[in-house]
Amino acid sequence: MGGTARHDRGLAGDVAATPDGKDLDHCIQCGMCTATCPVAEAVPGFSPRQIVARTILDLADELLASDEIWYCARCQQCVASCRKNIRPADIITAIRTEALRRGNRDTAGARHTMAFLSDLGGKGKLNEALLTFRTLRWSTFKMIPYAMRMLARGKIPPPIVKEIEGMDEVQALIEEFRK
Amino acid sequence: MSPSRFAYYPGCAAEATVKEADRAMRAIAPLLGLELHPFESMTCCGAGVLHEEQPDVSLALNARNLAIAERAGLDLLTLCNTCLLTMLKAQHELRSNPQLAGRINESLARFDLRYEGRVKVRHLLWVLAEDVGPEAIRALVKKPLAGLRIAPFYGCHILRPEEVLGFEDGRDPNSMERIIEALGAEPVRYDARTECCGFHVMLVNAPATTTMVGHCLEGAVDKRADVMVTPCTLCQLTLDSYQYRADKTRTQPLKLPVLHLPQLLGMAFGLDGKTLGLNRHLVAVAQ
Amino acid sequence: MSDKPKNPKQRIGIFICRCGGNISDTVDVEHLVRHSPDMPNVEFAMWNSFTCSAEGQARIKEKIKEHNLDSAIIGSCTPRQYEELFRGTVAEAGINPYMLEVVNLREQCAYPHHDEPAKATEKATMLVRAAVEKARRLVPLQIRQVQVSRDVAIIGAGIAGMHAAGTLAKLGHDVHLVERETTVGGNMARVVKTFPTDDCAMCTLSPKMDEMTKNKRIHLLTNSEVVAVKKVREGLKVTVRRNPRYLDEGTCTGCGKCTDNCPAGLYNEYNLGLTSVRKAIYKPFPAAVPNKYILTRRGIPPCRDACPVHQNAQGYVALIAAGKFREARDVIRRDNPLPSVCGRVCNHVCETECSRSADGGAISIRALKAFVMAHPDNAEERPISLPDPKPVKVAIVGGGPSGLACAHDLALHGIRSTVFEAGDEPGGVLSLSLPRYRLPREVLERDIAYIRGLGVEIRTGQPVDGPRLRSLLAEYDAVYLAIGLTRDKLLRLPGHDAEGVLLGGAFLHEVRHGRPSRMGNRVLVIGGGNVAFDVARSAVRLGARVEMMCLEGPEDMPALPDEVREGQEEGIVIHHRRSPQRFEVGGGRVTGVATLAVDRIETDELGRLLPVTVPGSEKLLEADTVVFAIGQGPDVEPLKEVGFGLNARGLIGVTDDALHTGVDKLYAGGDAASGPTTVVAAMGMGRRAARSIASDLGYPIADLDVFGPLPKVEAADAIALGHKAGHRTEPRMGPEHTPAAERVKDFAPFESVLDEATAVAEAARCLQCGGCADCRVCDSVCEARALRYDQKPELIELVVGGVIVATGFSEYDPSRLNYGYGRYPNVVTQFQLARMLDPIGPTEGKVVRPLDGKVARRIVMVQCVGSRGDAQGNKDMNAYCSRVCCMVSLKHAGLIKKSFVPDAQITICYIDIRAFGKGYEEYYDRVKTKGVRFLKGLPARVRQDDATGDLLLDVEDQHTARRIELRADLVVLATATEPARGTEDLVRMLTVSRDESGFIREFHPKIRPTDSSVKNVMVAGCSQGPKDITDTISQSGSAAASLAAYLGDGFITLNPLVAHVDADRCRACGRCEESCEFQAVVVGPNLHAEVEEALCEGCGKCSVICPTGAIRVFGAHDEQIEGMMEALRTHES
Amino acid sequence: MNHEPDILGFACNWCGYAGADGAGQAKLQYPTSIRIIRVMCLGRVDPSFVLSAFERGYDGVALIGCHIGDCHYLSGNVNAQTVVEHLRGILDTMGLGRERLRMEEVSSAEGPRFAELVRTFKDQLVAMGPSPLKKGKVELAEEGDRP
Repeated sequence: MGGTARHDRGLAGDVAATPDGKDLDHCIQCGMCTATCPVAEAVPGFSPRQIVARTILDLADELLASDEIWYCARCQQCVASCRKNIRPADIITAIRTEALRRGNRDTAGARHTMAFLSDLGGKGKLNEALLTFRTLRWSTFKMIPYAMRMLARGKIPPPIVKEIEGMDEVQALIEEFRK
Repeated sequence: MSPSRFAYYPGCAAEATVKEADRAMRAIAPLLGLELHPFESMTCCGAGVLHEEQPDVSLALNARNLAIAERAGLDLLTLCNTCLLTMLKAQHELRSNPQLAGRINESLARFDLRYEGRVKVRHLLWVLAEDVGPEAIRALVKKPLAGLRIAPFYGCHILRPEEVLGFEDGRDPNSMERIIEALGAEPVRYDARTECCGFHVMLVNAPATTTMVGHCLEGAVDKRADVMVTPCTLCQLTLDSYQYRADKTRTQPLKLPVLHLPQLLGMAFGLDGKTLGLNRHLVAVAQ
Repeated sequence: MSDKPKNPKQRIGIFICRCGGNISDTVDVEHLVRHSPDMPNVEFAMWNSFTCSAEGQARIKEKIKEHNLDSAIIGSCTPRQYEELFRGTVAEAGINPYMLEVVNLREQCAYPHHDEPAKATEKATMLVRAAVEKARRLVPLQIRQVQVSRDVAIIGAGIAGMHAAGTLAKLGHDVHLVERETTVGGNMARVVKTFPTDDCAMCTLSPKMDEMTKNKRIHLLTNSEVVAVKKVREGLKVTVRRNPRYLDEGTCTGCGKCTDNCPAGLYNEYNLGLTSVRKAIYKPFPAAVPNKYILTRRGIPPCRDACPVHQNAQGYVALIAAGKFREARDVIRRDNPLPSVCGRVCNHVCETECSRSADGGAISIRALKAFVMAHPDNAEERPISLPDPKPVKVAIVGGGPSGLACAHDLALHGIRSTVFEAGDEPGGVLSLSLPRYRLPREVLERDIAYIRGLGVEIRTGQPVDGPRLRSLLAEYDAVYLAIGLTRDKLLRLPGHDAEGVLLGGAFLHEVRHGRPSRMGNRVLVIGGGNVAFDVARSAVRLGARVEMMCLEGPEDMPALPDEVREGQEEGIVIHHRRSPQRFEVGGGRVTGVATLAVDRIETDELGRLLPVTVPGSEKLLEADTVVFAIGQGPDVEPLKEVGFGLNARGLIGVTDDALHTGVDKLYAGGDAASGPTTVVAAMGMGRRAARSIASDLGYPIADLDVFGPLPKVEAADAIALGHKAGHRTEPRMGPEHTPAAERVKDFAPFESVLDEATAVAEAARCLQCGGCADCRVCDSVCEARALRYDQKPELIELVVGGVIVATGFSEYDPSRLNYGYGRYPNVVTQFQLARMLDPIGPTEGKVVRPLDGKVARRIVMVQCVGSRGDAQGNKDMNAYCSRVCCMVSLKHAGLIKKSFVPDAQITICYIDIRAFGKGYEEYYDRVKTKGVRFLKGLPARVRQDDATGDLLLDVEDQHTARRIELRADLVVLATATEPARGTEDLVRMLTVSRDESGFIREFHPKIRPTDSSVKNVMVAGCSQGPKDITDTISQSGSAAASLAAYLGDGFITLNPLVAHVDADRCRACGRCEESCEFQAVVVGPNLHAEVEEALCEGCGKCSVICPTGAIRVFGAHDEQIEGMMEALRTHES
Repeated sequence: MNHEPDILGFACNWCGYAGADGAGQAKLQYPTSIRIIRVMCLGRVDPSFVLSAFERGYDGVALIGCHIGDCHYLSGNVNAQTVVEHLRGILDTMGLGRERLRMEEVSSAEGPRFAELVRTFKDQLVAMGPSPLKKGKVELAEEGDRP
């Protein structure tokens, strides 16, 4: 695994080659995605339009290592409002896939994503308790006031998750279909 | 009415952090004539996140879950918008990529499973609005919520993209309003009702989530809502648990209780707060 | 089919082109030339360097003569390039041009096979051989010419159509200019100014518009639509439907008095709504051409359609809104013989059907009528001049609504009648049975007086029995029997003869003179109809405690809802779904009724009700007085002897809609013939009787159905248009009612008459469903007497040599998007803004917020609305760029800054600014210097701040990569240009093809942009694709020129490669005729198919369908194709 | 074995034939197996042509015309479509295989599409092997002596 561009045009080619990113090149930079993006409203400088533009420009190094590609909340507002139907949120998903494939794993977002495979591979269910630690590592302590509140309402999920039935099936499928 | 039977897929959150949603659901199901069949063998749907790292694995695991429901001859009912969208997208992909679908079925065959696309993936809200219907709901009301101003919060993954969900107009939905009216309460109309709670960036960018939560709650509070209700367990988790953070950014406190849809029905059907887990909310629910 | 070569002596020459190596570098040309002579009939072969060059052709001609060849084969580039040229070449050498076969050695051999020369040469040989085999089976063809019409039709009289019309007229063609709208000018008449010069559009446009009526060669048809096109020898037969203006164009002087007096305000299409409305009779704008008015008739308003007397409610409601109460009264009188009465007691189906029912509540039509009739202005009746009396007289038996209506209508047409009323006062049921609180005596007397005023003689106290009726029949020319229902029904239940069991009708008669003697204090009324309520509510007013019982439930009881509600307000208790079983009697007087619950009601074949009761559900309802109000029947016993029939329901049988009875001269109507109905329905029958009698007597009266071909207006459409015209969903305003506690004290009417202010306001709520209110005020003010209300559409057939399609465009409807258009008044389109900028426009040149009329200072323009979307048609957007919107926004922004609101803050949100034309980039630059702000990035949605009416837009400014929120007074959408509505039908009729965006497909996008796929149909302006005025002018000029060029002097050279028929083989089965899309083949009188060469396109479908091989196509005979097939396969040797 | 199939193409003047020209102008290379007969419209293609083509030993026949809806003569290609469907049935019963008869929509702008279809059609016919009717046909008949 890991590595670099598989297509000419680099990142653009790689993203355009996936089902999620296939409509990348239709973008006309109208900016309606950013205009409707709730994260763009909350995080100055975050712009799906720009992420698409930088992908087309193959600015892979700065983009794939960045945190911002993980900021998309997948709320689908951009998908709903995209006049060219290129599904910006899905393109960002494709970029995330590509980031991981090329070995950019040292961002909270990357860790958060990778946690899912390990959880599903382990018990077949998400371990919400451990997800936080996996994602935030040491900075988890920032969450303590939050955790106390949750605790007060018995809302801290059990750190041990019961394994689902047929875990062997799940592991077999994962082995077979992982890339 | 003859009970309609479903493969019950509450979603990871309802099985852990927000158990109360699951409890409330199990409490109201018999009244609504819904028969719920949980499956110990179903995995987490991957929330679209697994898809980011391993698209094919995500597809395969969802195909497995769906096949399990198909084997039991049941449609699937969930309380989580993200589970809903993830599974519907999976069905979409399996339809549009027959080769991959074929490969997946080959391996599923080993566990004598087969996905044919017969199973319907449904959300509680859809079942209420479509199968049960506001009339039947009205008939079940014991304690009408008269005078209560309720802000419906739909959440993203039950509205968008319409090509995949296509239940109602993603820009101007009304299923929640119809149900709230059936319960004798007054639905509050506010812009943010179709916007994003920020759950999916909670861990990666907490400040963003805080702002988004604030934005959604303010919208409702400005329109003088007494309580907010959402069909999505993840939205509820976010809007309830991050409210105190959003509070800090405001002059006057929000203090807006956020209910799970099944809890709201339960209250109107006269079930007690304990059963509905109303005590498990961070923002206290005045009963 | 024989494939024998036509002529063994044939001498074929083969000429191969090297094409300067393009061919010879791949194909071994020498080899071809060397081996060609081996082929049958080939006399000579050679190669050329450039066959298309003059020199190359010269050599060909020379060799043809030298070897006296009679056929030629040229192997060169594709025949689609030079076939025509080469036909000329060989013709000059004396060979019939159709004895030529061109072999495609370049595009389909040398080019695509240059990697394998050997195989290419092999294939080339095959191709040449195939050409030889075809050439051997060719026949010389005659070139024929036909004469076509030099007239042309131009569809659409916008700037494109007008320019083409002017050009073709100058070139000496007669031009039929067909325009759907009422004026020429099209969309350009709306745009006020034009870029890049900011000229006044109207100033440049109106000279052209005037030319359309002044130029003798231009024949203008406005209000006209093409409904059919047929190919004919002379070209095309275009059928045009000319829709009525409802006035005579020749007579109308355009003075405008009609508009000034018209009461109906409608959506203003020309100004695209905004705050303006226009009248039903109108002229879109002052400079309209032709300078004629037009009456907008959308259809029959639901109110009038529903009314049994077809009362023109919209008409008088519109007049009330306009404060014209006398005219309103006249309109009412036109259809209604008893208007004052109807103002009080009508069951008003008009209100039930009113479009407003779904939009705030039905108009209070009945109350408005009562208001008009009671208005002081109308105390005096307008003297009416009656026609000369006709020498006939009619007797009318029964002075009720039906009889009076009949007398009224007869009188209006000069037929005298005498009404014989049994009761002691005229009015029948109106005076005898209707309680005074519903119909005050003076109201009834007013209508009676009016009818008497028409010369109708009404004799009261005149019961008519059999002998009397016979004498009437002898004495009068016709007798109308309208005796109504006077015999009360009662159920002969045990105890029915006890004291205190009364009959409804009789009860009501007595009530007129005070308390019925045998009435007690505890009254139970049996029945659920209106009469039952009259009884019950009268009894209440007489101080009794009143209950009612009926078989039906609340939802299905026959009485009007108002009656039920008011009755209950007055304290009447209603026992639903109970069936009386017997009377409890004590001391000879009734003490109550034993009842059973009703499970359901069945009806027998005569429609009689058969209640199914629930055993054991008995319940006693106590009462000292029980009144039957379960229906009444006609008192026909005394009349029977005259010999008319009775139907199964015991009613007078009429034999037809003309109300004949079968007895000579005797007609019957009203409730006596129809069974219990309503006052207005009975009047309707009376009016029908009048028409039937009059026409039988030889003085026919115009039919009641005044509508002609117009359809009924649908409520949804009426509401949509009404709101575009500024109507809002306002609540219904009705008359005041005296509180129940008060009104039960006496028989005084409890419904107030509307005060003037309320009446006018309520009338103003009317949506004017029908468009024209048919009040005929315009007719009364038109000195030229130009109006023709009975005008019908006429069909006009034009035979023309060609057509130019110039149907222009329609604006994209942005309400589909998330920009709040149609939801927030302050969101408008650029076209609407253009109207605002017009000094004579809806805002007289002020740029305002439609919401509150305040000047708009913060303006945001959004580009590409509906353009540049996903090609898959996603999000209801068009894939293409609409080309003009950038310039339009620039223009408007510049104009506003320059002259309208200099301090305005204008932001244009764009993706790319496309200023492509001559002087456009400079224009863009000028606008920027005026301080207009350009923001790269589009908003995704518009929200409204309800407090201020401001609009909020989130948008990313891409230059600073910042997301910002814009606040605006006015958001202006630059909407896409779409093919005009109806284009698809026209395209189908003309058989031209459309592109994926729905515009008309040009023959070739680069080199033949104004030709369509059909040779005598050209396309101009935006019907071909979005373009600005400049491009439209040049393109329509070009379209005119190519059509003129095609028509030339009217003689068209025909393509000889068309179908021909072998008469001996033809069995006249007609399959070819069916199969031909071009109506070119017909089975003629002499029983075989005949081909009209001028129409045949030579496609060959017919020859495939033909069962006998009789019809064949030159240049594609079976044996020619079989011959080639044989030559083109690999032959093992 | 690797035989050279004979493909007969009927191309309509307005789309199919123009498309073939386009392929040539773009110098796109495709096998020489295809031999095109130009007809004004596919509506002219008589079922008997197709049958006799196979009788003459062609391995495949292609009808190449306008996209449905774009027919220069409105409905010619629609007629052809029904004819082809009918014939493909017959080819199956004859044991030739319906795949040997194709109907393709190629607009005047779709040169590449044309080249592609020739290539794929040829490969397919190679894979199917020569038409059972191939042999038996003798040299081009001299005048009049063809049955």
